[in-house]
Amino acid sequence: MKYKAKIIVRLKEGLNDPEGRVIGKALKNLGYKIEDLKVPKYFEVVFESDKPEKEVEEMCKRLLANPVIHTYEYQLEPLGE
Amino acid sequence: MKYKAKIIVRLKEGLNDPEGRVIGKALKNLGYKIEDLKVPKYFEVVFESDKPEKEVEEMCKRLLANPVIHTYEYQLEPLGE
Amino acid sequence: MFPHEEELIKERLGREPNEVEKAMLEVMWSEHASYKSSRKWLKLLPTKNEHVILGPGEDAGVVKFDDNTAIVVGIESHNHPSAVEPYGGAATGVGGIVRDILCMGARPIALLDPIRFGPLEKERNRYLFEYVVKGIADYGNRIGVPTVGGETEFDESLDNYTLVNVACIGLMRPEELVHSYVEESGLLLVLVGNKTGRDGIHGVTFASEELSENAEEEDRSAVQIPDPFTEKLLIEATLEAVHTGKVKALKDLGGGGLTCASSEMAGKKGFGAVIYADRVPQREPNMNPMEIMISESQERMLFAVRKEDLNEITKIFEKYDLEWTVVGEIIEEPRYIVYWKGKKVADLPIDLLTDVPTIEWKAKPYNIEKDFETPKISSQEALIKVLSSPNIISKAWIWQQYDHEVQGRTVLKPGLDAAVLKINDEYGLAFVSDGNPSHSYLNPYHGAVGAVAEVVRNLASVGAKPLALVDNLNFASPERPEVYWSFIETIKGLTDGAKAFGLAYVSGNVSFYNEVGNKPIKPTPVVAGLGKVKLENLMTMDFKDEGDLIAIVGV
Amino acid sequence: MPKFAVIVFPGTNCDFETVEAIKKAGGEAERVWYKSSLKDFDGVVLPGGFSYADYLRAGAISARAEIMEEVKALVSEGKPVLGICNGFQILTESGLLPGALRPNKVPRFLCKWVYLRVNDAQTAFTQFYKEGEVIRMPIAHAEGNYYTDSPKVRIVFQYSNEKGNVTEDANPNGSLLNIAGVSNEKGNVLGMMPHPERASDKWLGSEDGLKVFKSMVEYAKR
Ligand SMILES: Nc1ncnc2c1ncn2[C@@H]1O[C@H](COP(=O)(O)OP(=O)(O)O)[C@@H](O)[C@H]1O
Repeated sequence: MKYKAKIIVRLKEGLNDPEGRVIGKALKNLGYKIEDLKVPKYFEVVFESDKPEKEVEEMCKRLLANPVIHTYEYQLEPLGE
Repeated sequence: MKYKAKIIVRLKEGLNDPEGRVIGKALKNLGYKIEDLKVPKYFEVVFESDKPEKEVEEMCKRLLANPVIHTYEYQLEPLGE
Repeated sequence: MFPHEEELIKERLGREPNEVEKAMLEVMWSEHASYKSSRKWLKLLPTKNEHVILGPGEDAGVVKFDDNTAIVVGIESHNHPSAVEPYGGAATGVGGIVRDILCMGARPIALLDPIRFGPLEKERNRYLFEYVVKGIADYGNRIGVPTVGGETEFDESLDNYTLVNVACIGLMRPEELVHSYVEESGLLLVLVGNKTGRDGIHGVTFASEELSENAEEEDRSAVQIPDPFTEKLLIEATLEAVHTGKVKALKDLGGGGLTCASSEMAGKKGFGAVIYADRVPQREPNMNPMEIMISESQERMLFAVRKEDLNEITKIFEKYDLEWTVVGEIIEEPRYIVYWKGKKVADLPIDLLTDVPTIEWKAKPYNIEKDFETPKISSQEALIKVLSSPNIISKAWIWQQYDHEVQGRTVLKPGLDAAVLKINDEYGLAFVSDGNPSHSYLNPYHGAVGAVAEVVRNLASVGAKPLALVDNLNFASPERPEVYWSFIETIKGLTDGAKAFGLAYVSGNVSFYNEVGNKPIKPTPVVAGLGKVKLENLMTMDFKDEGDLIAIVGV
Repeated sequence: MPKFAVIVFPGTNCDFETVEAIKKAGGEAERVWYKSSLKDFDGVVLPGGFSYADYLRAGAISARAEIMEEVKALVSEGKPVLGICNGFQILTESGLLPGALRPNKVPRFLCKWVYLRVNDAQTAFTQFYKEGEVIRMPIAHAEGNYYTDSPKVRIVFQYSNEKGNVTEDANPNGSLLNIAGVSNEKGNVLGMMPHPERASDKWLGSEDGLKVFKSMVEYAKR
């Protein structure tokens, strides 16, 4: 079966986020009232698998997220054959 | 009112996407049957506004996306005062 | 293409070109590929002396450094793409000039980036500035070629626009020089690197229904996503292939794509080529032969090799995980033939593509020089004004984003009169660029002489003896008589300036049609120079000791 | 003479000058493409650059390459393994060193010369330095902001001012405790963001970095 996984990788709470800060500041400079801006990493993966849950978990653990600094979450949807 | 916008910025179809290609290949090398991998940009913005739709649109057009190479979409949810 | 050129093509061909042929001719007869408005004047430039191994005419020039060392040098502009999409435009500009150096068989060792913008007070100009710098940084850094200097200028006349020039030098042994043309038939044409997409296929060249369904596509085709990852692999694989001695000709795919690279490679010494367009690896579905032949997708190179060497060479590409395909062959007959799925879709005499007649536009002098009244402000005020001008302040914000030390050669780093790279234990190479469009605007001849003189002074300031020059001519539409006149005057100035110092131009670039909202840019010649310096004699501009005397020399 | 493998991943770009520096320090060195084997080497250097163009996270993809299994084996045999810049990022991503390297506090690439204080002169790479010695070399990175919650890390180099004071002002990238380089507990794996190979030639501005390689060569002789 084919699946599409939408994976979001976030910085752990408490770690500072220079990228989010800079983009937030740039938007503030353009006049918007930004209270918070985050730039999590986002992946859309289409893959073929018999055990999609297990494999997405693995992909996150083994490559897409770094457990020292990241948490992750995902949604999985079947795409059919 | 306060709002949270979740913004996804994608490369237009057909453009070269070395980043998605390289990460997809890295997952393939780890043994997964990847058919496609994309790395859209993803922003979570909390902001204060009277005309949230209009302002998110503007933020995308003015800074977060480059209309020449990107498309964007977003969800907006009210967070209360 | 102009109507009289279409007529001429019909005459020379004896029939109407078909759609594919027409697209290829449009590209090859464009100003960008043919230099039709400038070629005649460029011939005035001095291009030979004892330092020159190879002058203008191929992808880059070659200069003798010592018996065992040659320096390859070139310069390119990427103005229009950078004004549309500064990040991708500037980055792919770096990619293009680096491949020009590479395809002579040299390892690219340094870049300079003369860049120009409108005033920083405006949001759009700040955006262009920030992303041009980021594009150059991200690309140069990722391919491991240090950006060691440049120029940055802000001027009212460039509001909403940008001039992005990039110069590159490479290092090689003189005997490893690879030419961009073939000298025998039967060679296989091997396309290496990225897949081909619809990049760079301009809406203006075609009836729009042939090109795309919607207008956004046309914008999109003007920009490309930089892929420094593939470029770095191309650098290493190409150099390894060149070291085998079995690469018979080499060209990068830039403007004009496969058509330009293969027809010039074949036609220069009177050979022809057959291209099987359907074999070209495609990134997008449903591409047609016309799109494939003129696509300007980045990070691609074309190799000519003998059949018996194909295996050895392509093994190198595979080592680096680069995709390669034999897309055609060099033939004896001087024709350019394209097949698509077994069907002949183009068949032209090759010189119809490569031999484009020049155009001479009307030139009309202008004179805007007038007496200048010294502003009535105190010298203190004047000093502060000058020192705080964005044109004068330190450019460290820029060059700190560039890895200017990679490869371990940068002896004199950005921020000084010229950069110096260590070539061997005894000698270094000085590299600098200069241009002064405001001067050129007032008096194009003197502006050009001044640019040459400034390059020479900057080289001398670090202790180097000038070796050679390259020039990049950024101008508005040559169809404007004043612009064309300023262009001709500029060439005369560059010529006289170089001759005064006994120097030659080994390569260059012309970029016309730089206009902002229908207003011509100032004439902007940029000159880059190379010099040789004994490391022991290096000089820097800082004062060395208390009590030393200060003198001004000159008029 | 001990022989070092300088591993070249797709996008590595400081491999040639790193080989030169090792040779200058009295060792033998060879560029080794990441698809080959590390048999017959007495130590490994992971040089700087942009392996896989820094896509995903700097060093992340290289850290999962097969050759890293061989590197791990060498580490457990006690052989010296040095990661410079991107090499440091690969070492943390592969778990050979604790912690992670995050985007600089000002999230841009930054190339400039810095001072370092040698905090630990007992590792395989610092035995020719003195503790507290101040040295000078360039950094060139976008993701050098070191973070760890592990106590099992030896701080080897810290960003400092010219006098060796570890101050906030001297911190170019936001690293925890101004950390510029760390080693494992055993001292045979060192990761550092600054480039010692760019400070190994008098013409390039400093020879302070050469002792990293000399120490490593000496250590490998044992
Ligand atoms: N875009 C740039 N990239 C790299 N270095 C730059 C850039 N712009 C200026 N520089 C460097 O800044 C220094 C001063 O430049 P410039 O003001 O043009 O010098 P001068 O006025 O002395 O000719 C030079 O060392 C130059 O190489």
